[in-house]
Amino acid sequence: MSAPLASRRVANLAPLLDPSHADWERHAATRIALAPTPLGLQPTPYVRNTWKDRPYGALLALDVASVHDGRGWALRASWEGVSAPGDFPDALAIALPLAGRPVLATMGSAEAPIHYLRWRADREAVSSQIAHGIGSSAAGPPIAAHAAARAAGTRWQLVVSRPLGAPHGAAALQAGVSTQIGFAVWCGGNDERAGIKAFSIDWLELALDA
Amino acid sequence: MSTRQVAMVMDLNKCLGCQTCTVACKTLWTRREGMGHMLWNTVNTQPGTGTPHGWETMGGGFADGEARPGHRPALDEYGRDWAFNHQDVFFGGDSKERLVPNGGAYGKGANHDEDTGAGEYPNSYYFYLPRICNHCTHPACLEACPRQAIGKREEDGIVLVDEGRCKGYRFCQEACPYKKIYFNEEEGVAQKCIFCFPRIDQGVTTACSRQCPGRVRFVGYLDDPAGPIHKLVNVHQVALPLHAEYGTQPNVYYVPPLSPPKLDPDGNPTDEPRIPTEYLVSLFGARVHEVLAKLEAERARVRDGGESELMDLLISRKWLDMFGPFTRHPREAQPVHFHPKRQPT
Amino acid sequence: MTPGGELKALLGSAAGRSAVYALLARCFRHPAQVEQHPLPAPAFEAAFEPAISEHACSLRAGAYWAHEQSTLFEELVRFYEHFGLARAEHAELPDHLSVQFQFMHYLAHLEDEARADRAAIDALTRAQRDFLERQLRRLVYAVHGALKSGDAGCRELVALAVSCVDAEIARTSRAARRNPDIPSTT
Amino acid sequence: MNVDRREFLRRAAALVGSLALPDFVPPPAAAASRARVPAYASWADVYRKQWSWDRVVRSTHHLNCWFQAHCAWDVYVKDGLVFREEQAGEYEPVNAHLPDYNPRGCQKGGCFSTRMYEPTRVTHPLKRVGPRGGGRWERVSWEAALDDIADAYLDVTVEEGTDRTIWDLGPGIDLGVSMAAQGRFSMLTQSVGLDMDGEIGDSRRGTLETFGKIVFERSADDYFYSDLILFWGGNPLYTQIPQAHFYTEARYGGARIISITPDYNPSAMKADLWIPIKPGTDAALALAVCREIVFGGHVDEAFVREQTDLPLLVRGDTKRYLREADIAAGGQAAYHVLWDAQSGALRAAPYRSLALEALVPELDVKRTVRLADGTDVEVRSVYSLLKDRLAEYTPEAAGAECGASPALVRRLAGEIIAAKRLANISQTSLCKYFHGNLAERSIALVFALTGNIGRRGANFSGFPLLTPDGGDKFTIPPSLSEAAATFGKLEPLIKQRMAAGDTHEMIVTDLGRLLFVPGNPLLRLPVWTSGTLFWHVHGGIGELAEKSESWGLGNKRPLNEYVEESIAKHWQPLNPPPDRPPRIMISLCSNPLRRARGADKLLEVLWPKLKKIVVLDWRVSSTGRQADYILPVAPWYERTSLKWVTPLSPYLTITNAATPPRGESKCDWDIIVMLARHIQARAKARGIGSVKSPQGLEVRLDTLYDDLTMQGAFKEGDDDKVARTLYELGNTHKKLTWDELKEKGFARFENLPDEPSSIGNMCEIPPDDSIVPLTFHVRDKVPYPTASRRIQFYVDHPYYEELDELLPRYKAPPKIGGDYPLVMTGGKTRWSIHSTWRDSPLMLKLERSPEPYMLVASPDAAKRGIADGDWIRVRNDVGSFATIARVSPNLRPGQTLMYHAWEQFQFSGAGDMNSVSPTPLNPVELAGGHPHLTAGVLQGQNSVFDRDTRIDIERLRGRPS
Repeated sequence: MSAPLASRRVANLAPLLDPSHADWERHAATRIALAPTPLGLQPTPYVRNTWKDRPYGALLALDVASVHDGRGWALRASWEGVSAPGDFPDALAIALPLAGRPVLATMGSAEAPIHYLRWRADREAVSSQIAHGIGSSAAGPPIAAHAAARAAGTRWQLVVSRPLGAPHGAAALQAGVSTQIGFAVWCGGNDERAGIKAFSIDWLELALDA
Repeated sequence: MSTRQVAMVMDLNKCLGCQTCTVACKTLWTRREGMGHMLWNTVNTQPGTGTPHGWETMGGGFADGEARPGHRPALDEYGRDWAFNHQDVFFGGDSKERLVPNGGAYGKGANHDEDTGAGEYPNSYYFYLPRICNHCTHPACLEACPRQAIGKREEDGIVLVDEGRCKGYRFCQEACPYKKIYFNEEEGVAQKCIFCFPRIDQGVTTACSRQCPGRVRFVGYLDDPAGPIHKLVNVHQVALPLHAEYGTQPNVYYVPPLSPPKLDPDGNPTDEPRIPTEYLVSLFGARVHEVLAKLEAERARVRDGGESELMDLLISRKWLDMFGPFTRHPREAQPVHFHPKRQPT
Repeated sequence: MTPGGELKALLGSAAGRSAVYALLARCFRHPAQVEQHPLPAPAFEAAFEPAISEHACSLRAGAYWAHEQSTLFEELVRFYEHFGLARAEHAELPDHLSVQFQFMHYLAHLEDEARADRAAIDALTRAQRDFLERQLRRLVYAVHGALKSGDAGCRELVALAVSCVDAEIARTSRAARRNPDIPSTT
Repeated sequence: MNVDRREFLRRAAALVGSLALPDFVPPPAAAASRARVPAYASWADVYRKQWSWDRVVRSTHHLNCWFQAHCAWDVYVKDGLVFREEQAGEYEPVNAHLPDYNPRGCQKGGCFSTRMYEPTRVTHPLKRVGPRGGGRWERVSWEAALDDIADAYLDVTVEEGTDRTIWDLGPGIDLGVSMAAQGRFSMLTQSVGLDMDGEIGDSRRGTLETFGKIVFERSADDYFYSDLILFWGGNPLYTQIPQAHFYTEARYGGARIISITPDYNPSAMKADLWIPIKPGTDAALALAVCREIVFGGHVDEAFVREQTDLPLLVRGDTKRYLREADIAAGGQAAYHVLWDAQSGALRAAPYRSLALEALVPELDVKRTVRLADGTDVEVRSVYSLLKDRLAEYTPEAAGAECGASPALVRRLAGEIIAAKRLANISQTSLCKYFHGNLAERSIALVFALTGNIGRRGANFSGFPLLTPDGGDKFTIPPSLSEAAATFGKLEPLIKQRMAAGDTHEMIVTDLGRLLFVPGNPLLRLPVWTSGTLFWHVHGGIGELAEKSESWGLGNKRPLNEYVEESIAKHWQPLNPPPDRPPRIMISLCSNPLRRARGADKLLEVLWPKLKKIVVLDWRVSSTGRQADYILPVAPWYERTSLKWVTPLSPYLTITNAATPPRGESKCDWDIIVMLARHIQARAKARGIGSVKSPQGLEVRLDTLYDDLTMQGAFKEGDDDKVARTLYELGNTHKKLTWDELKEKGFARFENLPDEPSSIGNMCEIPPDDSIVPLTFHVRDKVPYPTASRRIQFYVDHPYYEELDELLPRYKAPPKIGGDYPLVMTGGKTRWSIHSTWRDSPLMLKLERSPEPYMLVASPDAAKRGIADGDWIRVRNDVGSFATIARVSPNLRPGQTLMYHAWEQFQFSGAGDMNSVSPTPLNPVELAGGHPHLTAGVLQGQNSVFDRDTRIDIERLRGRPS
């Protein structure tokens, strides 16, 4: 198990909603190793046959840092791979366990669902989804989640924020309480979408300062 | 597999290439935002590029039972939804203004090779090929979707996209070997021919079949002995699937086209039909030879005063006999209009 | 009180908002159909009748709508019908700016009549926000963008329409955020 | 008053509390306010409610679909808006053997409602601002527009004459409610209507020369009885979409189809044999077939002896028919003479009936006869002369001429000879070739020689038209009550002519011809004139033909000499005469600048003569752009009317006002009646009473409105009442009442219309079987309305003698437009009815190109380095234009083809497809003073020829600016 991702308490979250704000320099980023989702887990023969000889999820490193101010929580992520506009957008999802001990690779299960916050480069709003297994994600609890993204050359800089607590049954985030976090990244330029993505194989512990 | 399968037979000896079917479908279903370029029903001149252009080379379907990768057609390949400058031409005040779509950069339309065909004068050849979604028994689109957002209705085998589940991954567009699935960029969902199920549910046949002035389309259940489909596909066996080798078991069948004889270099008629039979075999399979011969034989028998159930069936003196059980008048079936967001399934 | 302030005050109440929409609806009808119309007919036609002058911009959303006219009509007629409004016999087409302002005039009127009925006011606010965002804002900004007329009265009228619509979108969106269970329209 | 903020807020404050919804009908105020606020969570709720229609109205589209008119549609209405239409599909089977008529309809009708709400629709009267064609308009009231037009009309009529106002009657005229208004206006004011039948190229000259009429055709289901159908010169898959299924079903019923066209067109795809010939050489092929029939001994002699002029004798000296008066003192000059094999003597040909009784007319006669004045003259039967003519059309010679192999010529002749029930299809392509009349005569000869006329499944195809016959009874009399008195004046003439042996058809046809003779003593009628001659003389199109001497037309004298002689002798009608330029033009359902070949000349020569140009239309067409006024017309879903159809689909089909007219648009009836009201009011205000027409008829301007509306009986807003009256005055429909017809939308014709434009069908209309035209001639032996009272192949007129067209023959197509390597042929487009849909976005998206294009044969394109999609310039001696080349393997090398109806504003660069078509007049059509070569309703006038236009094409770098 690699070192936990700390979520430092800060006095005021507002400035840090901007991914290029200088205050982020005070929070060292943690590098997360990602890997392509196994071909065998792709749910349909067509997807498997089409992608078996085609590389995907090649993004191996995601740098993340996290803060909270007792009310709201924010995560800054940056990674290589800004795509030109095309059929599919670049995207990033943050996975938080909702109940039980969900397995990231199978996107949770009936009794152990996962709550995802999904950002897409072609939309402003962050979508909140609940998954009970591969291909099952459906609209999740309404949550005032926001995202701000900036393409610095070929590198994405993104901040996703949401309130602490568990509003309307969202995955709980509480100051001083540790939980787990996972990630997935899609490179739109490579036609990546659905299960064709890079993802963090294991949960990473997320420790929120008290 | 659904318990019953609704199907269509298109008699290519009657198709006029007039596109009334295309207009009937478009003005009924694909009028909303993001559907401008969509033609759930298309009619193309074969041989030709078809819609989307070159669809027969775009893969998908199954090869030896294995899902085959396919190309995802781009907007230009379907033919874009052109915007015209009527406002400037009529009221712009500049008499030099010309009516030109997209400022002149409009690319190839959906029917850009209309009436062209192939061969050399005086032996050129072409015929019209209307196409809709085949509502396959073994649908490649349904089996490709990681979200199981495409379903096949139990009662009649109609294949529908559940726009509530669809997230716009577009694997279905690649997997369909007939390239009959469109993508709505504004609503972010795949959309396709729905076999007019809101009409079928009320006993009214599809708009494309009922509004066809050429009386080309038979509609009914594949297993209904009283209906025209069973007779043409299973009994007389003159209706053949298109590109059966794609492995999806399509449920739209075609009566292949007869054609006038080729002329020899001196301009005298030969016995060879102008449309190379091998070309028709490449589309409808080896039984084309047998079917064309049967059509000619039955015609000759009637010409000599004999009877022919097949000819009476293809003539279909009473128009409504073409639509199996779906003979109710659309006027009485209210409403025959639906919005996908409120899909009944 | 600066005119801006006065406008804010008027827009503060449902009755005030209804009156503003009523006036905007009158100002965007052809002067021949309205007594004491603030604009002379030639100025109105030069600004807003494309059949008449090359500088005119249409007041119908259909002119700026690349798709099928009847699709646009369907959504508009559904909105109007949802609130019990049928078309008058010789009515202007449903996508005309004056007709859309009349609809907002009616919703604000209902809101004023609803007095303290929280549920009704919430429903009406949501409807106003959706109609503003899906229809009225697009049309007002299209007209504002296409307006070539030099007439001060016409320019001021369109500017007023834009500022009223902006103010209303801000108001109705704030109301929406206060109530999180209002799914966003996008 | 400017709109400053403070003033705006003051006005707004004043409105607080009020409710003003002019465009809405709110729910009743009484309902408690709480109940009026429905639940609303998001915009998707708006889609929760099922979308249902308020009404479904039965209607159609009354424009000139001609061969394929009309279809019954269901129009779906919600909240006063039309959302979609679908074919009604409720035609009852005619009988158990014939396929029924369902569903009809086509792709154009299927999207008409999308056109009604396009921003381009004109909904208010528009007055031109700035120069004509500048495209800038000012919205004016009906009152202001009609007052201005009325004043201009009064100025011109009083100062220059009643014949200076011209009605441009486009192909869309309905001969129903609209024409009832125009007819009465013209009858009262003696203003002149242009007969556009010849001008749009539908003269069917050869059919007139042969049958004495052009209008006769079967019902489309009659093809199901034919065993050989000739797609000769036509493309029914483009021009008969609603009934083309009868051809493909006839094929399954055992019939064979043979297509004879230069290009492998879409209809040839359904044929059993396609015979590719050179454009304009059809006569050579037809005469070769006739030669095989005659020399092969396959002539249906019984038919030929009785029904045709082939046994009639012609004098060798005068080259005119031998008459009874020539051979017997006291003999009838009107009687023709034949040689009776039975009695071995000259006999007068039966006159009152075609029945031969004991006579057995000799076919092949060549003998010397003694005339009454004692001199001897050699006479020959037309058959004998014809045999000499046919001898030269061997399969080899004719094959070489028309580019078909001798074997193919023999194959065609063999199949025709073997056929029991031969048919060909309606088309007006051949008559758009300069010598098209000879092609029609030669093909008609094939049908006559084999007796394939006037039998179920067997007929030569004339021009299809079936008009409800209440119109004349409404248009002509001062009022309905005076109808009996008005028409009673004709009784003596009718009795006298019947006594003299004339047929009812001949008399009705001649009454129709009176329209072209203003001021005739018998009846005060509307005034019609030849549209082609009007454009030629007053429109300046004649100037294009000045170079025609070098085009090999084969005229013996300069063309203008023929024109002047014909007008001087009143052989062809031209009103107003050449020295009285027209001053006012009102266009009704018409678009001449798009339609007329050489239309640029009209702008250059006619437009400057005109003081006022008024266009009635619901959209801005090429002509609208050049007008002074555009008066908004309500399209078909917004008004009630009835209109002609054709026997091919013999169902009177009416439009129903599904929704009220939009904005200020009105139906034609209202507009013309309002114009009359304004003319009457302005005449009274200006103290104008009446004026005399050039022929001395009194034209009461100060009572025009009262007279036109029959003292107010039929005013503005009475279009439904007029339609009902026209329906009830006619005797073609007795089963359904008008209200029942409006509910059902269509009704099968029950009787042959008794009026000039349709009586030519000469047959019953059976309720339970197909329509077989010319039955009264073939079955009942009623004489044909020709000079010889028979199907006539010898045209005894000086022009025909001078130009060697007494007998059918082949003449090589002239090089119209100059000696250039390619010929520009044409055809009706699949994508529009004339120009009505030509700029429809949906139609343009489904066609092969959204801009005008010319089909070019692959070798011709290769030779000039032209690739598919390249821009090209098309030019000849007369003009040029630019278009897109679409390279096609289906065109005959040397042939190019442009489908019709593109608007001028769709052509990039200068000119359009009509700019290269000089369309010189063919002198034979200037003939007159002859029993059946005379201008009549929709026939016997000059035509336009644009299918032998010679051109060359060259590649352009790109779209010309």
